Amino acid sequence: MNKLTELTKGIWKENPIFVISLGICPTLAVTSSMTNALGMGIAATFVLMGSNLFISLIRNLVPGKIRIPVYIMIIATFVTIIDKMIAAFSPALSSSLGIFIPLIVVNCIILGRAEAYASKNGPVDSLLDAIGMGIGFTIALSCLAFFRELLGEGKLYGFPIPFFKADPALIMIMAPGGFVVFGLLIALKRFMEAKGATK
Amino acid sequence: MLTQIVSAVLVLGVLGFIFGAILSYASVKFEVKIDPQIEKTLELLPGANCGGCGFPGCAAMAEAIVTKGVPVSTCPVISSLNRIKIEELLGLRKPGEVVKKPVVKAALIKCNGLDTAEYKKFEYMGVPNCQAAVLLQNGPWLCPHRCMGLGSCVAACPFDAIKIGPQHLPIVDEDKCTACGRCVLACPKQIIELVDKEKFVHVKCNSVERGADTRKVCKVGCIGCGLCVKVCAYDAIKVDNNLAHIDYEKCVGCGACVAKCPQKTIIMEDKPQFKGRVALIDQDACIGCTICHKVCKFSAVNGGTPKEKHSIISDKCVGCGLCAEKCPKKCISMVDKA
Amino acid sequence: MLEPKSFSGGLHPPDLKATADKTIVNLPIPAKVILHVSQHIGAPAKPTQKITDKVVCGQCIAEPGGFVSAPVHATISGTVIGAGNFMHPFGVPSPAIVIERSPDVPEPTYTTEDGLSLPAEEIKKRIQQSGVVGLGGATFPTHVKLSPPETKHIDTIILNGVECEPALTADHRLMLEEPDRIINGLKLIMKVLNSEKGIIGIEMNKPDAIALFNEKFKNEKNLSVQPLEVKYPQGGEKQLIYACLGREIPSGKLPMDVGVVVQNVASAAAISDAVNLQKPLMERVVTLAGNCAAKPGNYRVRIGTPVGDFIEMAGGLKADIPLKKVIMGGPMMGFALFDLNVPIIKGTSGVLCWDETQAKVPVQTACLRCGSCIRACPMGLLPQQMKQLVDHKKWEKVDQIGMLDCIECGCCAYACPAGLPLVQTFKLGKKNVMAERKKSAASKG
Amino acid sequence: MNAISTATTSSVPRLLVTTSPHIQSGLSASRVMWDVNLAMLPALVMAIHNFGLRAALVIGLSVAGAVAAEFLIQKFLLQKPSTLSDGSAVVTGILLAFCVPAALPLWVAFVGGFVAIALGKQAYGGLGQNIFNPAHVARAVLLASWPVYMTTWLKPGQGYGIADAVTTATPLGLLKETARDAQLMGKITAEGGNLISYVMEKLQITFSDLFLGINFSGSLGETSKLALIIGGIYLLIRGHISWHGPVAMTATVFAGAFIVGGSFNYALFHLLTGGLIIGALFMITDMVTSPMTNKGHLLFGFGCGAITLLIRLKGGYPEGVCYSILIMNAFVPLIDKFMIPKRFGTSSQETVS
Amino acid sequence: MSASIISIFIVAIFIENFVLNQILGLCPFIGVSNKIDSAVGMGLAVTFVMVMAGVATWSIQAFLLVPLKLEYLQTISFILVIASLVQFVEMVIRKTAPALYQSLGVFLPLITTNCAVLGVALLNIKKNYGLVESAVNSFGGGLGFFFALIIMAGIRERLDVSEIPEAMRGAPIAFVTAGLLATAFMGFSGLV
Amino acid sequence: MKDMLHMGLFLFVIAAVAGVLLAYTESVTAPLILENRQKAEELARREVLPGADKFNESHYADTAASQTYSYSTGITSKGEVAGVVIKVAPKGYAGPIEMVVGIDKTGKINGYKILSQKETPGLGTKLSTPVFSEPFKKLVAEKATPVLLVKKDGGDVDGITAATISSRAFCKGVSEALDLFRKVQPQLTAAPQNLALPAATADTASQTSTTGGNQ
Repeated sequence: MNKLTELTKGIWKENPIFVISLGICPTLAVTSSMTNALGMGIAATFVLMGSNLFISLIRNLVPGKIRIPVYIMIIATFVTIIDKMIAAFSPALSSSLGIFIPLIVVNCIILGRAEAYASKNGPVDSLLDAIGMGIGFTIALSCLAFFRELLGEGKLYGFPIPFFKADPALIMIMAPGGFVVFGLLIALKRFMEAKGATK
Repeated sequence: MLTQIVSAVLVLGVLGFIFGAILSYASVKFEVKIDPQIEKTLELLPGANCGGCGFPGCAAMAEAIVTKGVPVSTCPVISSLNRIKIEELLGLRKPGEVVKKPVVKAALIKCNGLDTAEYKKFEYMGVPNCQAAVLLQNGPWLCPHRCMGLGSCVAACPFDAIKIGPQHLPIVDEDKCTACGRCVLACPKQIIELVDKEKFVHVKCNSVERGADTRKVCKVGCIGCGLCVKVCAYDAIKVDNNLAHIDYEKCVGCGACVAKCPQKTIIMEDKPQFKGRVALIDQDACIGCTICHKVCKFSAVNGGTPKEKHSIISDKCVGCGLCAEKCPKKCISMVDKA
Repeated sequence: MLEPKSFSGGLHPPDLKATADKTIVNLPIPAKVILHVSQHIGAPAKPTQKITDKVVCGQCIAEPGGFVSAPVHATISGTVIGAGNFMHPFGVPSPAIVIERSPDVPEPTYTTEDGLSLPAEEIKKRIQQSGVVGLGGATFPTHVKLSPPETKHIDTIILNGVECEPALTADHRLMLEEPDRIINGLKLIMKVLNSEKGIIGIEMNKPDAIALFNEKFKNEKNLSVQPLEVKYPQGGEKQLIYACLGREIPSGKLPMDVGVVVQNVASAAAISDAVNLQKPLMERVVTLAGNCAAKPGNYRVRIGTPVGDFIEMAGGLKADIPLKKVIMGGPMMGFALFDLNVPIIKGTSGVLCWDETQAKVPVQTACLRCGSCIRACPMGLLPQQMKQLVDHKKWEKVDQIGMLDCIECGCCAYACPAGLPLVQTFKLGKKNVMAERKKSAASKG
Repeated sequence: MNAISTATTSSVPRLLVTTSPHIQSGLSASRVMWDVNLAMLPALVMAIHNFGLRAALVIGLSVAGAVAAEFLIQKFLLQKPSTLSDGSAVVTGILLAFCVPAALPLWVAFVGGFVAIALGKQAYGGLGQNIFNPAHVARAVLLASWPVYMTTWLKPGQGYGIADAVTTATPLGLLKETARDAQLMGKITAEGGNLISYVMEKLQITFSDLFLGINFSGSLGETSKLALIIGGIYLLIRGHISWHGPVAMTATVFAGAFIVGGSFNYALFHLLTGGLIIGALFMITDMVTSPMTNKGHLLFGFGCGAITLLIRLKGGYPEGVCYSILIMNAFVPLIDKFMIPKRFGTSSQETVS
Repeated sequence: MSASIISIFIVAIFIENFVLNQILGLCPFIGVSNKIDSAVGMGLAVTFVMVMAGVATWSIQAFLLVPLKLEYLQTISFILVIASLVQFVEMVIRKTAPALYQSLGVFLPLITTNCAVLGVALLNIKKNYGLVESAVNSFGGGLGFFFALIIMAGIRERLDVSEIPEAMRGAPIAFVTAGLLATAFMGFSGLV
Repeated sequence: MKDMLHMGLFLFVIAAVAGVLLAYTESVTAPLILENRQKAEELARREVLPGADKFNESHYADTAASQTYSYSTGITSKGEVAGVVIKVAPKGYAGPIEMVVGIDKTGKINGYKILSQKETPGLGTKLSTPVFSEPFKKLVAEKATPVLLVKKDGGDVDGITAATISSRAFCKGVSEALDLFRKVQPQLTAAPQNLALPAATADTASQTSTTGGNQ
């Protein structure tokens, strides 16, 4: 039960993006298509898992003052690994995600989880936490990408969707669309929660 | 392959070493002392930043506690456990020392005013804020002490514990109330007071006008008649400046005053229909010890002779419960009047 | 004639001065007066009478409660029938003495002497004893204004004959009918303060008063009339001084800090009586106006007369038009009454009896950020921002942008197309800012 | 007698008690807004005159979108009383329609109106709260979303049918294209002509055409300068706008164009083309999204003019009024913070102690 | 050369504005834009760190990684440099200029995880900029961030006292505003 | 001091471990990434010059402008020159549009492919969609020497609506490629075999051709 909550809390209750508002940079930049969002989500999940696991393993050895540099280095290692892997095995994804893969390094979620969770909990819990957060992150990204790709290109995962494909609103796949959709999504979540609370 | 690994290891390692060294050097060279006690204190404070202490937030409060010796109890919200922890941390208390159970307080609205046009000066249409309403002809109510009912206390409450009820009177959710005192400060009529959460008999009025004046502007205001004082067996009520005050240290909540109050100003919480209580003696168990007869301050117990079973003169009984408390056989019970 | 002068900001609401040609009528002595011990700014006076005491007209019935305070005098002869809390025109029950008239007691008589020949100290003492306060509405005790610290020399006295409030004409009539009392009062003040210059500021919409005083001042070297642009709040102390002399009172300072004392013309007339006749302040001129008043005009009435009685004596209300709103003072800064049993007090310059159409309340909508309030503000403040900050309880910020400089003149609210209650908000804001200042001063000290 | 008197006896009806001042100028938000609507009428008539029924439909749908958004959001999402009657949604709808081409598909016009109110206004809490001019927000969104529709310009005077309608270039569009084409420019200068006369010759228009708004294409409401100026003068007389912003903006563009282009014609061309006049008279004077003080308006107008000219001369778009106003809208809070009137009693010279 | 440097500068500020066009550095953009004062502090701090980081990482790349063919260590070494740099600067400021630290230094820890800083470093390399160009691009990027932050702070100070619908208050309206701001900044596209 | 050393060492260890991991990853992925890139380029060339079987990197030194251009020559399976593939990067609306143009030995445009661009999504980006490419293909197929200008400017190319600048940039790029082709045309016909010979490029050429052949 407890382990399960470790896993699921990141998906809704503590969703890193919608609730804790962490890691929004890659969220907005890469969510112009579902494919990118999924790719980014998986990449981030991988890094999150690796770093959380590793950090929770060495958490008692790290001197406090250089804690952050050490964490960052660990994260950067995993990021570079995933970056190279994507470039090697999925060049198309690599070119569309561009510098946002290396930028996972500074994604607040990853450092945040390392600092807030992995550095205080055992490896198993940390791994579960990472998976949960990663899934939550991916879901949030996909949510955004769903609206942006559908409205902005009339497609989902690159497949044209009838009706929407006729005259898509291009602004949705540009930067402004990302901001606005994200803002409205958070508002929607809050609105629904408020509605639920009053009922 | 091998050279690559070696050079990678070397470069990164050296970079890491250099930065580690520089940083640790810098951390020694440029160290700025922060009192760890402040941080620990801050962790133990509630962190609600309600401002009830008068400082701008918990961090400032923590600093004030450590550096200026402000008493921890200045925080109105802190749990007693954490208070003790902080005091122990700062060496103000020896670990393990026993403390008296602190009084847990909640806000009490000292007004029971009715919401009828007849007690209004005019219909208020201005800024929906109690303080602002007071600025316009001292507010829309004839009684100068009537709750404005515009909810400045609601707005001030950081814990969402106050709501405006149906009669334009605030209702306090005692579970949520932390007695931070924000509402007390926000009320322009000073009708909110922090009182012991566990007490449930209250004077719901704050009018110090003379009885005749109060009666003209309010049906349920305290007129300072003093009936409650007379009926209280515990000496817990005083009338001061035309207004009854309950001494919560002494009040046992028997409800005698509630039953007696002609204006229905004194109320029993959660029992709007409360009409007072009366003692009931279990005739089978009574041994006629006369103790109840002796303690009754209202001569409401029959039977002064030993061995004679006692009975209650219900007209005289105010329901204070002294007899029930003193009865050695525990054969007196208090029952609500119908 | 001099060119009219003015200040920046402000606006010109409709004049509504229908009673400008109505000569002052002396009303009969009322049957009852309610005399509040607090009819001035400062400490309330201390009542010296109790129920059943007999008092005569002009007798002091409440002594000053401090230096910044003024005595209160019986305005009719009779018996004290009430002492305790009575409804003040401000809506707060507060201590007052009620006198019922004994018709058989004759009115006192006064002997005239030349006040100007008295020493300054004596003049000041007589002013203080007579309970004169600023009759323009601010009700600041006059003797306090006449006692600046020794380091401050007052070179100019300005008499405020502006009467910029719409609908009010009491000062206008007083200037036309009793200019000599006013001029004498001015000279007395100048003597007390040893001032070189005396100016009467009059708005251009009272050309007859300007002409009259010009005529009177023909042979006076150091007295002059300053015509002023017709603009509200031309009669605000700061605006008046700026318009007349170009001197700007720094934020948080007083007129005496720029070497000026301002007095209302009615106060000047009262000073003249107080010094020359030793007659306490017992009556004043009140404008009665509004659609509901049967006989609008200017009436001299005993202070303490209940408003309802005053209206009755002055011709009563029109029977066919229902009364909707009664305002004590002018439409811009006066306050609405809910109860006509409250008395006329020393600062009451007008009573407006309005019907439904006049008392229309503007519909409140959202702020459009049109900037009308900013353009209208005579103090150069930012009412729109101030309102937002007060609404969100940002006391420190609102203090920074000058909350306490607000003079509550009402220009912003008058101009506001959204009908926002700006003045009330600012009153609230000022109160909180002052409390906040006190708090921070306490925590620092 | 000795009591707090209860005046509210049965004989006297309860008196109205409100705070001072007791009189008000009589101006109200809805009166301002409907006046603005009235002021746009001449331009609206010109739009229909130029582009026929099509223009009326675009305007109608845009207004419908705006009104629908206002109504639906207030009713269902915010659950606040509706403020439709204040006319502000209609203003936004018409203004938006005024800066889109006549050939715009009607559903895009509707979406535009909806976006203007939903995103530009109600998201911020409705009238008076928004940062950006809602009409321009919608226009920028439409331009980014459906650039083809937003840049297909009908030749005026063709009636409703758009299937076979003739499209043409706007004067500014042609100016930009020409100016970017180095070869063509070389040719023009070699032939001794200048850019403006080339453009005007090619479109067969004169300055008076530009002023009156006939014979050339452009957004619905911005062709006729005369009609706009009539509306602007009306607003000025009614006191709803001040001259500061419009004058600052047009003067900046005119002077800037004069300096850059070096000729009066060039400057006049910039003044009379595109959305400059409608922007200066109806957009930057929008109370909600412009600074509050006259000083602020001057700066605001200057900024709008300067950015407009920058975009027209150097940017990718032929027209920059919409973007310049949006960008300056973002600066309004900062302008409001610093361009404030002098507070009475704070001048340094009067510190008599 | 100089023309292209100016164009790099202008592009970095207006057209490829880190926040509004590249969607980088959003955490501090949303987090520290509540008040104009702190926005100025943060903006200056970011600009300062960006230039330092741009130069430092370029040097690492040019003098260390490329000669040793270790380009794949880019990410890790860059972030290491930036993190250490930021921490070092923070310590120095805290000790030597406490007043500056109060207004500016407190934002420094936030910058470590500001992706705009790492972003500018990576982009400098990706675009094959030289040292001067990198410095200019970093400076421009920092200034662009600074402007966006200040504009946003001004707007948010106003929003703070507006009647924003409950659900939109805080982050949502900030994002919508950022979106509209980005839309407005699209007007600058094609400027150079 | 000891503290310092300790921290430095700790970072060193972490960095070293990271270094090992990364070096290993790099050694595994680097060839793959390189191959991907080459494959992509090869694919593009093949697409724009379908007749060619393998490609040689060639250079042309323009003595007049003292500049050297590079291009690749496509060789058919028979060893003849099929044409050239020229990479150009005209300045578009928001930056350079990188594209390759395939020209057969007669100077006819065979095809083009956009490699990277920053044009406005939905507008300039249409250059790489059939909306633009199909009419263009048809044009070059039907007309021997089309005027490479947008119709608006009096040319034959159907520009993209509302993206005149991108369309113009495209035309400019193709013209540039043709210009270069005319300059190198003599080289091609003069000594087709020589071109295949240069040792430096032969290696990669054969490599790519084999991978191509495997497909």
